[in-house]
Amino acid sequence: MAGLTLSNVTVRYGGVRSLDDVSMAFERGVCGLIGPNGAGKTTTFNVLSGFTVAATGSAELDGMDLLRVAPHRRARLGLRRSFQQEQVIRALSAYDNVRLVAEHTRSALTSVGRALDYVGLARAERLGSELTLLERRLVEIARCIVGQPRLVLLDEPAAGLDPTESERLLKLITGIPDEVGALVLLVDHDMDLVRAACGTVAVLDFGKLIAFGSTHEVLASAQVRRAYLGVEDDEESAC
Amino acid sequence: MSPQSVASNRTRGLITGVALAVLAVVLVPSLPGIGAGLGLRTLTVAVIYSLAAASAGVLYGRLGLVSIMQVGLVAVGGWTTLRLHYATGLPFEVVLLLAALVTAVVGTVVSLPALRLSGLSLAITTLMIAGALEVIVRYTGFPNGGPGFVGRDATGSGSTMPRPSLGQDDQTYFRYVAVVVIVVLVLLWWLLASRPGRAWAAIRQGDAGAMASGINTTAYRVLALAVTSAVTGVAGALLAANSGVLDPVSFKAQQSVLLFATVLIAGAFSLAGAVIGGLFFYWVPQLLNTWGVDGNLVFVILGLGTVQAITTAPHGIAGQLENLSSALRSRTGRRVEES
Amino acid sequence: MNLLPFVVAGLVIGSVYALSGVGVLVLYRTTGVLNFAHGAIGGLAAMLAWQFIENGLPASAAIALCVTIGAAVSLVFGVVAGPYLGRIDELRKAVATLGFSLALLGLMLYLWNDKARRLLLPTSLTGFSVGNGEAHARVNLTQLICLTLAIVVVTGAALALRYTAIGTAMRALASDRELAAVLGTSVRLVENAAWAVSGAIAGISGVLVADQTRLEPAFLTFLVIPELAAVVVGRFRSLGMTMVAGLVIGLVQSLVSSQPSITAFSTAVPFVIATVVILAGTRRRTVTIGVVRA
Amino acid sequence: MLTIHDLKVKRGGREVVHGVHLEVGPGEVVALLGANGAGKSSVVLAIAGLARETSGQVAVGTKSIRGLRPNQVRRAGVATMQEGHRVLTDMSVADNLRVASLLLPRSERSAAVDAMLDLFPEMHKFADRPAGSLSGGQQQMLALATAMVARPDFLVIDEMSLGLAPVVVARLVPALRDVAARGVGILLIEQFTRVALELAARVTVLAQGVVTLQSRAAELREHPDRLSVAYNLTEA
Amino acid sequence: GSAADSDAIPGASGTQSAADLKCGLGNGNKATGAPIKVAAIATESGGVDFSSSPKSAKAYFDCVNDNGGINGRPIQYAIGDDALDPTKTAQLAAGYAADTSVVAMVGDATFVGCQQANSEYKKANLYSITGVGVPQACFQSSNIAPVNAGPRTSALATLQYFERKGEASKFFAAGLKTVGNGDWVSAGINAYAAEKGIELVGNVLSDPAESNWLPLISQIASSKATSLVIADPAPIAASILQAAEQQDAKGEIRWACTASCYDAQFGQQIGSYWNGFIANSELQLVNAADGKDLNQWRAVMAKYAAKGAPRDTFSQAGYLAGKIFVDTLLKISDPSTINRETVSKALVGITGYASDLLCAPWYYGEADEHHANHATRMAQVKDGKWVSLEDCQDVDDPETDNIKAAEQSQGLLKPSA
Ligand SMILES: Nc1ncnc2c1ncn2[C@@H]1O[C@H](COP(=O)(O)OP(=O)(O)OP(=O)(O)O)[C@@H](O)[C@H]1O
Ligand SMILES: Nc1ncnc2c1ncn2[C@@H]1O[C@H](COP(=O)(O)OP(=O)(O)OP(=O)(O)O)[C@@H](O)[C@H]1O
Ligand SMILES: [Mg+2]
Ligand SMILES: [Mg+2]
Repeated sequence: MAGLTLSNVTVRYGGVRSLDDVSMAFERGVCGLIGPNGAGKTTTFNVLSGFTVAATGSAELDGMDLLRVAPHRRARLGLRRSFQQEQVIRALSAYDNVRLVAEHTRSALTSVGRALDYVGLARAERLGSELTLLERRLVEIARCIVGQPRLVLLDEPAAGLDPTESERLLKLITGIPDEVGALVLLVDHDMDLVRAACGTVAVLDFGKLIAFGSTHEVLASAQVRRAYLGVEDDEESAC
Repeated sequence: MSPQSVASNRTRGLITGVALAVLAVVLVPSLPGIGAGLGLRTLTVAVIYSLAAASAGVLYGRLGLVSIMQVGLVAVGGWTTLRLHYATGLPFEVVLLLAALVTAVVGTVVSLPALRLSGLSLAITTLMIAGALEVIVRYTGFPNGGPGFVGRDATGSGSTMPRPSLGQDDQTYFRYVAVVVIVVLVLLWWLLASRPGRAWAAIRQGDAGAMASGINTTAYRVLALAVTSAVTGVAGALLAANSGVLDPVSFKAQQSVLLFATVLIAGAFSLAGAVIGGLFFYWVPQLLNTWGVDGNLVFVILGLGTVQAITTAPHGIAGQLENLSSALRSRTGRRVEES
Repeated sequence: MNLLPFVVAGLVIGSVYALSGVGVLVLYRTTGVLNFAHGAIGGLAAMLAWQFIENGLPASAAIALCVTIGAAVSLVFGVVAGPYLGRIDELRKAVATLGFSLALLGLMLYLWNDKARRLLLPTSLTGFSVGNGEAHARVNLTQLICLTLAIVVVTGAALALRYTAIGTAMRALASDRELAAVLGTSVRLVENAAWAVSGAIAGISGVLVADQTRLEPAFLTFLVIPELAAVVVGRFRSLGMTMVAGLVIGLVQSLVSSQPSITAFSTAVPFVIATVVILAGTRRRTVTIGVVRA
Repeated sequence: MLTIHDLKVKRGGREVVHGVHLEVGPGEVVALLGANGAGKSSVVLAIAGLARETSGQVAVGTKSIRGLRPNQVRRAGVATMQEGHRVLTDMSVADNLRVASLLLPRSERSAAVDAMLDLFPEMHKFADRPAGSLSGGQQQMLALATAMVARPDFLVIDEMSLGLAPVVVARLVPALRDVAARGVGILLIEQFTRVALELAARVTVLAQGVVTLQSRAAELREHPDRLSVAYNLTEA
Repeated sequence: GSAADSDAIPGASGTQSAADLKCGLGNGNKATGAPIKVAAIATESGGVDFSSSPKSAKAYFDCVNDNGGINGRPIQYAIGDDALDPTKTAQLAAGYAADTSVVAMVGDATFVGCQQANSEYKKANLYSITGVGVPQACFQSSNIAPVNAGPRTSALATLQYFERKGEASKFFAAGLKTVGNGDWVSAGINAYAAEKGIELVGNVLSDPAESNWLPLISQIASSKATSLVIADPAPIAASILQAAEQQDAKGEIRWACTASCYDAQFGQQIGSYWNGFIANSELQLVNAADGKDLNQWRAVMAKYAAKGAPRDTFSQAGYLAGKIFVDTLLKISDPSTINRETVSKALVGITGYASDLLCAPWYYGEADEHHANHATRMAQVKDGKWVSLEDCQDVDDPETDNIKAAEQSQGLLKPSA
């Protein structure tokens, strides 16, 4: 089966259930994952990329059982992610940052240039430490799309960016499925971005899936509006 | 500047370095004063130790791993060399490679557990290992052609291992050592500039980012330990051949600390720093000594130098030299443009 | 074989490891500096204590003076290097103290030659026997002081860190020096306090251990190895575990050395124990996603 | 009155703030806006005593606080919340608040901590967990709470809503208004201009290290286009 | 550098005062000719300090240079510190060997590296009159001849002292597990005890880094030994004694130490509990009453050495090495012919060199091992000071049998013409 499927995933930290029996499936395009702080969005990403071990449940990517695979091998299977705290390698050039992913995922070196062109990063020989925040975010996206990714996880890529920059990022994100054919899962608190980018969204709250469906419908649902947007129905225009 | 030109820029640095080194190899033995006796012998050992310094430097500068057992590993390499020499009588070059291999295994196996914890535990663990290795070689002594596994003839009439046929006298042995060191350093450089080097840079910054990039962090850490240990083992082999016998008292834990200190003073982030580190570890104390500075005060000087380097000049002397040379280059570059 | 004397000796040296380990830990948790020079500071204090007693000072005054000197040496390093150390990562902080320990060792070797020397505290000459018949051992006052001091200091430190204002501030500093300062903690003051306290602990440990074992600079300097092993076992955070680890390391070391067939390996005991604990304790690992700071 | 006059800040040897003027009165909320890299955070760091190469004036009332160490700045009444939800990661949430409360007299500390836990009820059940295990947004709340707990006279907040769910932001807006109403001056840096304009009375816009616009928030609410013009102004 | 070398030895109380010191030619004229280069390698830093040997040799050479030098030529003396690192010893040796103007090595005192040094000397036809040799290799080298007796001889001397007193029925030896040193000593004890049928109730080597002396002490206590020798460096011996005192484990055993403990402050450091503690001395006791060379050594030290410089056995050894060298060179009648070749020939030719510091005449000779000093004295702690216990006795060591045979057959003990 194509796409990403999570079945009954539960993650516990001590007594806390960061994810509680979550099942959801995403097929293609850009999908959103939203929810209040501490809802379990980053935890979901961590489970998928192998940084956190799920107590129960499974996840499949294009029919492959993901959770049994060692974290670094998941990258080879086509799973990429960015981080809430970006992790561009300061000691390497932007080019080498992307190349690193390519060579460890058995991707062609030519795809490095293509990825950098796609995000529009100039002067890729600059070191990671010399890049601005926006440029580092661009590098992270380039790292996510180099080679043949199947699933790209983006954790708050627009945090800290100003509106014009967010705009630019939005275009890049929405273009990923067409460019490389990957499914994109996007976490962000910027509802304008989510609305513009995502066809479907899943909403988590306290580790539970509380809504799933087309973005428009989900964001209109009363439960989501109360739990996440913090607005009562008559105030919608303010948001 | 395209990525290609970045690479070619780096290559240019390498070529300059190698050219300078080769020039030194040719010139040094024929310099008056240094060319014979104490100066040359000291320089030979200093150059040998630059391999150990390079190992510590690569681990620290490129992976952020502190390994304070390099002198202990030099002892392992030396011990293996002597043992293999007496056991097999193989040519020195073969023995050297085998010693590198054995040291790689030893160095990796002993420090592997600590890799699971924070960087500080590796520092502590390797210091403990340095202590343990000190005790072990003191117990076994170095092989001198005797019987048994330990290979030591206790009656003292032990023989010495001859130098390799290509480097019999002091002058030629210096050149021999220098060539081996240059070859090993170039190999290291090549490793750093290619895939493993990039993976190490990623690991240095953080496991999460590295793993997400598809890097098997454990494997690359092991690779780093193995490679640097092997390089240190080569130093041990060259040292054993230098005088034909080794003595446990040369390989105290405090020597490992001293070596690490000099690596930091010299600069852990470049291979040029390694060479300077070797000189600092072995040549500078001798120099200070001939100027009448008490040998114990050399410890004080190098110790305080480490504190100073680490707090205010993290890239060490090599870094400062690099800044200087790039400043010079940009100046001359500008002048060329003007004219 | 009568093992009781070995148990006593092991607990005594173990309590010095514990005491020192706690001194290292207090400093580490406050400043993030893992002090490799802890042993050297203790060594300096012990050598000076010997010198003062040689020069006619009463033992008690000499010891008091040397504990003060231990605190002062540590404090001076903290005051001079501290502001710089605050800006670099933990690993480099630790390495800087490695340099400091080299300098202290060199200084001690320079000042005191390799002649015979012993530091005999008056309390070591009063003692009593424990056990009876075959299984007996002599215990002297110094040994009791070692044990008691370790327990008192560990408990005191644990309580202080948990409940007092300065203890809380110390922990805050350990976590994030810059942020703690932004929140209003007086960084310099708290750090200096930690340097002084840990230096004083180093001083008293050095004097006690020199009385119980050997008075030689290099030996005392490298005692930091088993002390740090205790800190590793305590996971760089737990005072209680560090204390227990110190005692266990001392005890096992002493018992190993009582068996002729394995006595050679007693110096490897700290390494083995620390390694076993490391291996046993890190089954499940989660990857922490760090903040990148320039 | 928190006064900033002709403030210049160098970072990594390069001047990134070229003479900024700003004033925040007691009880007043001033928004500092600007594109990425405009120098907003650099101004914050300079106020907090975290940037070392600064020139110009930063003063609370008549007392200059430029060049003071961070803890001295805090003692002078200016609390800062840095960007990037910084918390004391290996201390518990309660201890984070306790550290920040140490500036208060002993008797008032626990009450102040409790007040913060009431403001952010989701932190109540995390009180004993290490702050590092909180989610990004939870850490942001904690960072804000630690800045406010010891009742500063001035509050400097960098990227207030970064990583916060809209529901939390919606709650914070009135909370900060309350704080301001009690006489605390607030300098607010906020990515969502809508939120910033809602809270602030006055707005200062930075572009490439210089002030390109000073205006009343109400005017900007009516003419949002002026803002984007100011964002992209350069000295040229 | 060292502070705290307490207890200066009674000054030049004997026949010679510092004023009319007659070193070498003794003519009171400053030597002004072309200098003769001489060198020494000593362990000075790195935890062990043997530098008092070359330092006293230097003092003596200064005195000689003030008294006409070597027939008018002054001695120019260089000291290299090997920092307790044999690799450095070898380097220094190679350096001096390569400098052909260095005619000889005199007063060396190294804890390490004799084997490495010897191979350099041998290649360059350079000879050393070593002041203090410690490990085995220093006594089994072709171009190195120490004036001291070495740890093995010293330990055997102690055992044989107890044997003579009838106290060696159950003997215990403790040493350090150091390669080429501790094991050599312990092998000597084993061999001698086996030969003489002495019951060896313990022959223990401990780790040099050992901190816990209880195992050793309990072994000693349960061994029912009658006498015991500790063959450890003084600081370690002192810590063993301190641990024994804390356990009150002295018992009925006669405790002794090799010459390594024979330093001025040892007796006072170990305290009154150990009154009667015994040590071997490889040369004349430093505070012995009288003796021509002994007095001259004191006077030279008083006038030419630093105030704080130790007046210990090592210092005597360095002085003696220097004196042997000078006396030998003075026999070369034309000073302009002094070069490495002639000096080496003269040194190897030394036979029957007598001194009141020694028990028997010293010689060099062409051989693969050099161990001329094998007769020593015994001393005892009384109120913190060393006093004489027994005068010169030859030491019986199976290993030196062929040396003694050579002494007889080649007439090495008689002065040459
Ligand atoms: N290492 C950890 N130990 C303990 N608890 C954790 C750990 N990591 C996360 N948690 C808890 O799991 C829950 C989910 O966290 P997660 O980071 O997934 O939230 P999130 O949805 O990404 O929130 P945000 O939008 O604020 O980033 C939170 O309550 C958090 O405190
Ligand atoms: N550590 C540093 N060294 C050198 N330059 C820096 C450093 N940090 C930031 N800068 C530069 O200083 C300028 C101002 O940065 P600052 O962080 O103050 O901007 P900002 O307005 O807060 O942006 P953002 O919206 O990204 O937080 C930028 O050009 C940035 O590249
Ligand atoms: Mg998150
Ligand atoms: Mg900012």
